[in-house]
Amino acid sequence: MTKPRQVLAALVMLLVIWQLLSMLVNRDIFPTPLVVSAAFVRGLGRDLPMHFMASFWRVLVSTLLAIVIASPIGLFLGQSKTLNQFLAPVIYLLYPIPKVVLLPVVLLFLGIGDSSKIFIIFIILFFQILVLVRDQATSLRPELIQSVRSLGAGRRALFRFVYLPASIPAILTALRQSVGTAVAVLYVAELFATQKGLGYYIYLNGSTLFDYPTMYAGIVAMSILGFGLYFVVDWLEKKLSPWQFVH
Amino acid sequence: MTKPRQVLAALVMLLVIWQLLSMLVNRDIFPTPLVVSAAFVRGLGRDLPMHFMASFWRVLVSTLLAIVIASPIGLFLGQSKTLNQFLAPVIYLLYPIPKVVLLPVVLLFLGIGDSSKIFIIFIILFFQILVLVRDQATSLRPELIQSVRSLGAGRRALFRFVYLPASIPAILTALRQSVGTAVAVLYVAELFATQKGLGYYIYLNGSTLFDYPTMYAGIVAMSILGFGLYFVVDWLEKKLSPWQFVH
Amino acid sequence: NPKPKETAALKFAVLPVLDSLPIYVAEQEGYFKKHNLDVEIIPVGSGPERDQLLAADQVDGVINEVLTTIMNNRDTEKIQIVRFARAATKDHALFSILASQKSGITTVDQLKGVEIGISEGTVIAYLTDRLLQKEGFLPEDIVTVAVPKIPDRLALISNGELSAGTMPEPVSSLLVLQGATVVLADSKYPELSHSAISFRSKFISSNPDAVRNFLAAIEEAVTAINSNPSKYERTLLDSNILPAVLQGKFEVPPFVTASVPSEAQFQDVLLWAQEKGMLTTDVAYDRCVNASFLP
Amino acid sequence: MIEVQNIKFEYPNMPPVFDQFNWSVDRGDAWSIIGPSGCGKSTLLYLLSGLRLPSSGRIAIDGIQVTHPRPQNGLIIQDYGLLPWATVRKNVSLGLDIRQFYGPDGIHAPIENDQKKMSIDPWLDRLGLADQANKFPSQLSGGQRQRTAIARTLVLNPDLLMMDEPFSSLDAPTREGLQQLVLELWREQNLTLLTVTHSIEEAAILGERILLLEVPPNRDAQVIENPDMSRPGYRQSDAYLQICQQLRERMSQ
Amino acid sequence: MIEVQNIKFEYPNMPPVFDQFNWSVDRGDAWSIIGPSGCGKSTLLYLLSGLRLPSSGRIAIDGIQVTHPRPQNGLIIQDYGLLPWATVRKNVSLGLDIRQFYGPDGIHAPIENDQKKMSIDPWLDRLGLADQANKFPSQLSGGQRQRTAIARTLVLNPDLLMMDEPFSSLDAPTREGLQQLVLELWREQNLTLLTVTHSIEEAAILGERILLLEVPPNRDAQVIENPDMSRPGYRQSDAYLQICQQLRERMSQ
Ligand SMILES: Nc1ncnc2c1ncn2[C@@H]1O[C@H](COP(=O)(O)OP(=O)(O)OP(=O)(O)O)[C@@H](O)[C@H]1O
Ligand SMILES: Nc1ncnc2c1ncn2[C@@H]1O[C@H](COP(=O)(O)OP(=O)(O)OP(=O)(O)O)[C@@H](O)[C@H]1O
Ligand SMILES: [Mg+2]
Ligand SMILES: [Mg+2]
Repeated sequence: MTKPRQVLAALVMLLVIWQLLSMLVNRDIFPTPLVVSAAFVRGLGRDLPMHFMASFWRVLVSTLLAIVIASPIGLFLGQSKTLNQFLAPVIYLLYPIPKVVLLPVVLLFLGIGDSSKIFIIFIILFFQILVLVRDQATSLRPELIQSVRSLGAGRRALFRFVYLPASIPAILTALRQSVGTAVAVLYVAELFATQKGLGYYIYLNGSTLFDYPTMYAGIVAMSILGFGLYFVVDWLEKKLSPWQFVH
Repeated sequence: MTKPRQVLAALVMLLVIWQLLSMLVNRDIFPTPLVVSAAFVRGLGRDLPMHFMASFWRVLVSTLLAIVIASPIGLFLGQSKTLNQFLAPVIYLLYPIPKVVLLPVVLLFLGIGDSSKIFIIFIILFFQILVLVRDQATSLRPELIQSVRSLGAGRRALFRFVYLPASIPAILTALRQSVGTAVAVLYVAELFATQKGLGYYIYLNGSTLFDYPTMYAGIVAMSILGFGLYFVVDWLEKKLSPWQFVH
Repeated sequence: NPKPKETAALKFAVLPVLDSLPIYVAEQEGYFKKHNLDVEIIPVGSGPERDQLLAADQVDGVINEVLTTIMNNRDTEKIQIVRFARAATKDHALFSILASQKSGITTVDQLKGVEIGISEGTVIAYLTDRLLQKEGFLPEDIVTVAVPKIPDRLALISNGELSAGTMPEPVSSLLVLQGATVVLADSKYPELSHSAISFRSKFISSNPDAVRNFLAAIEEAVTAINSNPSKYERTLLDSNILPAVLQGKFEVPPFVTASVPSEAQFQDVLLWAQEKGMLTTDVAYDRCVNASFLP
Repeated sequence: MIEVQNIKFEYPNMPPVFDQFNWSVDRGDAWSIIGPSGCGKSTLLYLLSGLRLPSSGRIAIDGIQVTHPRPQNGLIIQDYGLLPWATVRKNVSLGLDIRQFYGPDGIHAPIENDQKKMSIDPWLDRLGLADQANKFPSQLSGGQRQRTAIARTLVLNPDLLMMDEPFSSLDAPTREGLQQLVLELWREQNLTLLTVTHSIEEAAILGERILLLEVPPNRDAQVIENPDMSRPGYRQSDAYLQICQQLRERMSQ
Repeated sequence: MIEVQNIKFEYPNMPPVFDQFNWSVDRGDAWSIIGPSGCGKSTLLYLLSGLRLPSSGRIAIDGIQVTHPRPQNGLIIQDYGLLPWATVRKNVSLGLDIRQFYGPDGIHAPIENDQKKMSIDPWLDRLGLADQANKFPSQLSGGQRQRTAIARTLVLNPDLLMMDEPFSSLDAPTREGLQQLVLELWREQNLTLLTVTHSIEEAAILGERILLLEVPPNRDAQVIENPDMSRPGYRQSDAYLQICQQLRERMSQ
């Protein structure tokens, strides 16, 4: 849906606003796009691509895991009133807990490798997706359900032929949200026991080395990472719900 | 929708799982519910209510702000294809940026008071809500729009009479997500220049005083805060979209 | 009674560490007021937040170390150290390298090639390197893993996921209570370990008297603490610095009297940062340390 | 009143539905539009209302080219387009609410709430919806939905009424009553009336002229004149039976 | 085949639609159901299909109490219930897909894809949908949607066919063709047929017996016998005109 022309226009606008803001602020904690570009290009020639790939991998795995696990549960809850009445309070009690606080406990189970980082991102996305997909499935038009039930569909078939396809738009929205959140959350998930990843890169350059242009180069890389993934989602949308584009 | 009986059942289930897990882990960083309850009751008699209220206020203000600002923008984008084509890339570029990294810039503008904390929570929620409401508004059934246009509705009236009411379920979902996220984000937003709030309380007890039962009491308070707000959202849903409950 | 001079207001960021005690004591005992200062104490969770506040000019003074001062000043002068905050002594350590109970490590030599949890690019990393080098370790003997958050490191060590880690007081005391062993502490090489009181250069040049008065008040506080350490354990508890489990088991250490890091100490930190590639240029001692405000 | 000149219209990637199609309607005319399923009847109404635009050619109403919906139109679409979140009463008052919302704009005067109630309630009664006024569309029977859509349009006092199979879900007596009502409005208020229908009888009763569409593309407007339609006792007349017969034959070709 | 015994049914907070209602249908019967809009015709079909349950009383088909949809039923609901995300072809094959999905369960044999295509394509042709097979419901005309819903049900070879105003959006020739088709299926396959309709003529043509419902609550089943319906040439017979006349009178009361 988004075309190169528009992306360019948006980019130019953002850069102009950024330039103006940083001129207004006029401090090294908020460098101008020009300075950051230089740092970005420098970073590209060094370790930035490696950090980018490390983060890309973590975001990819955790987002996929979260979608694959949370969407069906959300669908089930949306489909079954009794199940939802029982599990909604559980979700509502667990969602507000800041998951990073539980990091020490996660570390006990998963160790300090990639899996604990992926788990932290996963669990943050999990609730977000769950609530969205569930709410969407709850509000399905009852005629649809009844007409398909009248064709002999039981619970499983309803799930497969109605709830699942009806929720694809919601799942795609959840995916879009997740991509954004997952990348943003890297900044807390990549702080421990790793020397790879954009979260680490930003933290290192911002909080330890006070090298703000390089830190912003890392932020730009995050932006690009998220942005690229959005395109994948937009492409998926075209593939998975063509009926939304025919009016 | 959720009834006291179910809440109780959910609570008991959660407590049992927690008890089992903490027996399995068997370490002071993951105390049992009993120990935490004691700390919670102790906290109630001391400063916990004050921290709770401070956080409650921040969450409330930032969530309301985010809903009130992001929903209409999301609706507009969902309604106008050209606007969306131009702004979608902007959103996609900004969403993945970890907002906490920009804290120093925010501080320059808003100082170290409550407003900068509220702003950080706000901006994290903003994108989440924006994407959800926009996607929802995009997928509105075209017959509806056309039938209302045929009654003489222009852009403004369509917004008021179709897009807005049609998006209320999405806005409520966004609200549910936001409540969860906002509370969880307290943990990063209440770490600086404050001695009030559950985020601070948890950090202090977990990272400085190593008083884990009290830290978990703070987590429980967050849970309760989020949970209470969910009930408000459920109640709002009944008020605002009664038509969803009549089948 | 001479008419009091105009009061100067300043904001000072404190970390929840022992080094902040003199600030709290000066406040509590009225030393700031006595020196015509209106000090607003701004609590921050950790170093990065402190530096964010500093970068946004939201605080005037902080407790930090030589290393962050150097890094902050690498291009232009932004902050200056005006006094030690704390320094290690033969009897009192600031930081220790601890080994997890499960690791079975008790001697320094056993640390060779073992992963040590640190916070990368900070004074903790510096000390870990330098302490071990003094013990004869070669660079390749020293293996570290970055776990910047103290509670995470604590959990990993007490659980045995990490065999060793470098921790500040009073966390190391806490770990010892849980069965960990202190393998090496900076009390053995006290010249390496210190923290500092720093002010923004702009603040210094516009309010030199305030800085001077501040240090005078701190000096009084340090004297008070050193003459009656146990009296101020209460202050540590009240200002949420000392974990309750350590109550009664923790000895308030003596605080360093008016002085600043020496040029040699400074150069060693700078050299280390350059070795680590954190910095390629030289940063002058004068840019970072200013002894002219000491009482 | 309506001028359709050389229009062409096609849905994306489909053969055209109309191609060089010409047609015109005078003010006060009553037309029926009839034709096999999928021939383009609904599409024609959408084009006339400005909800779809022809890819070439020109449609003008009262000499003004149609580019967006004209407020004096009344359109009842085939699947009603009721707002699922609004009660029957709210759905019926929607058009008035929209006008009120725009405020005094030179065209529409602001509508008082009393006035609104005054204009809505009689329509609810007339269409037998008074008991359903507080139900949501999902709680209505098919015919009740259809009547809500009719009420919503009639309450606006349109001068051009376009109805897409408006009575298809109604029982015979109700249907006849509503046909009567529409004819009365047409006679009394100089309404221009376009009715899309599948019922040959209905086409004969509601159309002074009958437009016959065919399997697309539609090029020429085929018109059947039915001048007797407005005479009293038409339903029982021979003319009626003849027109029905003629329509039946032309449609089965 | 169908036994309705003393059922009571009401929507929440509404007066009952059925109250102590009794009715029975024999295997192979053809019934029309007619009555004013909102009288409970659609509700009755929902009850018979097990999509809604009576609050008291008992509905049994083949002696088995109805608690959920029976796979051999075919139901065409009034607003079609087509899946918006599936093409016409996918919508038509939905029932077969559902059976295939369940796999060999003792009742349904798994369906090969060839076999599926073989059973779907003729129906698409027969209902004039072959050209629309790859469109989504939102791209269809009203009548094409209706025909898709009909095809979806007929492809399953039901033994009890319940249709809720199945031809309301179809033009006269198509409608007559489909009525003919349904009657053929009824005759050849010993189908039990229940047709809800608003058209008095259709009720006469498709119903050997006609159930007349009235403004709720419905207590007694009013049945009009129409034994001549299955005779050849019925459409032109006097019996037909008489039944129509009789129905018209009873409905206008
Ligand atoms: N979900 C619902 N909730 C409340 N009332 C309902 C609901 N569905 C239908 N009704 C009411 O029940 C009555 C019977 O509805 P039903 O749909 O069975 O009528 P019908 O005979 O099919 O009418 P029509 O010919 O107009 O389709 C109507 O008055 C309707 O308003
Ligand atoms: N959105 C769309 N995209 C593509 N094709 C469409 C779309 N809407 C309608 N069509 C096609 O255009 C043709 C005319 O449709 P239209 O709805 O005008 O028919 P109609 O005469 O109203 O038929 P009916 O009597 O069945 O309602 C049909 O073949 C239909 O399939
Ligand atoms: Mg049509
Ligand atoms: Mg009905």
